[in-house]
Amino acid sequence: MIKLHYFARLRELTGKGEEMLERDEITVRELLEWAETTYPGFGADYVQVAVNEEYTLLDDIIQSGDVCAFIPPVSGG
Amino acid sequence: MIKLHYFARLRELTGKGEEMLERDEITVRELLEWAETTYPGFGADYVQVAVNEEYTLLDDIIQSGDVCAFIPPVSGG
Amino acid sequence: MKPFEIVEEPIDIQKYADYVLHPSAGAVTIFTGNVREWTHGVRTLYLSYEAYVPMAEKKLAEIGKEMEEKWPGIRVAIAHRIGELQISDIAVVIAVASPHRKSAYEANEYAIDRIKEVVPIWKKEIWEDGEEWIGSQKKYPESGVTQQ
Amino acid sequence: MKPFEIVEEPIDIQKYADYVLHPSAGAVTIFTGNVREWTHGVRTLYLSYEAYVPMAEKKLAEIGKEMEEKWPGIRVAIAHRIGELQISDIAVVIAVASPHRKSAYEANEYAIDRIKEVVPIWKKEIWEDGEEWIGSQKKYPESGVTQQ
Repeated sequence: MIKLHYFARLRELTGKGEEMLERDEITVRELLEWAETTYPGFGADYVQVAVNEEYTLLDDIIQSGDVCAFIPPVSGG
Repeated sequence: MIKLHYFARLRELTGKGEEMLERDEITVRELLEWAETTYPGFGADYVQVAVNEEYTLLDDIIQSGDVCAFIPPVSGG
Repeated sequence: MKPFEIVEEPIDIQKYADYVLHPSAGAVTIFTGNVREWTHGVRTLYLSYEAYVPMAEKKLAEIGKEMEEKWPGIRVAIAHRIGELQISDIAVVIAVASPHRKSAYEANEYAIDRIKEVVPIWKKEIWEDGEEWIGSQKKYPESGVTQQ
Repeated sequence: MKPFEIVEEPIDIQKYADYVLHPSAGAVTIFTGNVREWTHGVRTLYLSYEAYVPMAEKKLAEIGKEMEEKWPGIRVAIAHRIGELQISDIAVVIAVASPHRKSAYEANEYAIDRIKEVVPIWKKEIWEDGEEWIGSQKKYPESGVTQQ
């Protein structure tokens, strides 16, 4: 089980702030592909994934128990 | 009559904050020479003169009624 | 207060100025980012900020650490507000105290640049005729350390 | 308060931040110069500032005008305190509000540089074993506009 967080535009697009994904292991690239398929218009090319509050690269592996957040382009300040 | 103001090191050196100088007209250069002669250690080479709250050049002419201030190197901030 | 925090209440700059001040500090710089009414001729009614709070606070603290390494002797505090903000409200405050002024300015400007790059906070602009989440689109980095 | 003033009481930064803020301001920078305990290994007990008050206020206002010409759209306030100041007390505050942050930082730093050049204010450092009026000695300019 992997926990997923959605923020800002993605929270509105998916209609949820978080959900659980039933996987034991998945790469960041695969997770983004899954999100793009599941939520058309996700715009995965411009979304980063944070795992346990750290930015990741596309080939990084996410494991059951990890907390993931989809990070659309930030705009604080 | 020309009014003279002394500040900081010069106020302590001259022992006064201000005084009147009995002149009708004097250049800035002459005023600084007068100050150096009157108050040994004045350090006129490093003192500017403001006339009516504006910085002046050495050849500027000061007239009776003007308010002069000797401005040692500033150190605000 | 925490020196690196996401808050929901109005930001009191004095609190952060007091926190960073120390006897070796000869200069303090405070930056606030405020809600501006007009941007490129479009009138903003208000803004709404959202954050991934724990990660945002962690990233703010990391930025503070980067700063203290780059400019030894400085002390830093950063807060970002989330929720609905009205015109002129403070969205972010950065306070830096330093022995000398040059580093106080440089470190402060570095902080706001970094916040806009890496801290998971999002701004939605609400206008009279619409609204939009703001954020410049950047492709996912293929390799190397992300967003350094 | 006056936007460009010499004061004898403690400086409240919030007052100057509030003064400069306007609906087009997206960024506010506040700089404070504070009394530092240690300078080049020498311990300062306290400072004493003196000013030629009317000229100092006039020069501060001139600096503000220079800034508003160089960085259109900004709003500025500057105050300098005189008298005896203890460690960590604020000697000078510069507040700048601007549509964009770059000019808020640049204008603010310009202000403190100019203050140190042209405003008739003097600082005396008082140490355990002595005291001295501070100020780098510069020869009287022979020609041209003074201290531009």
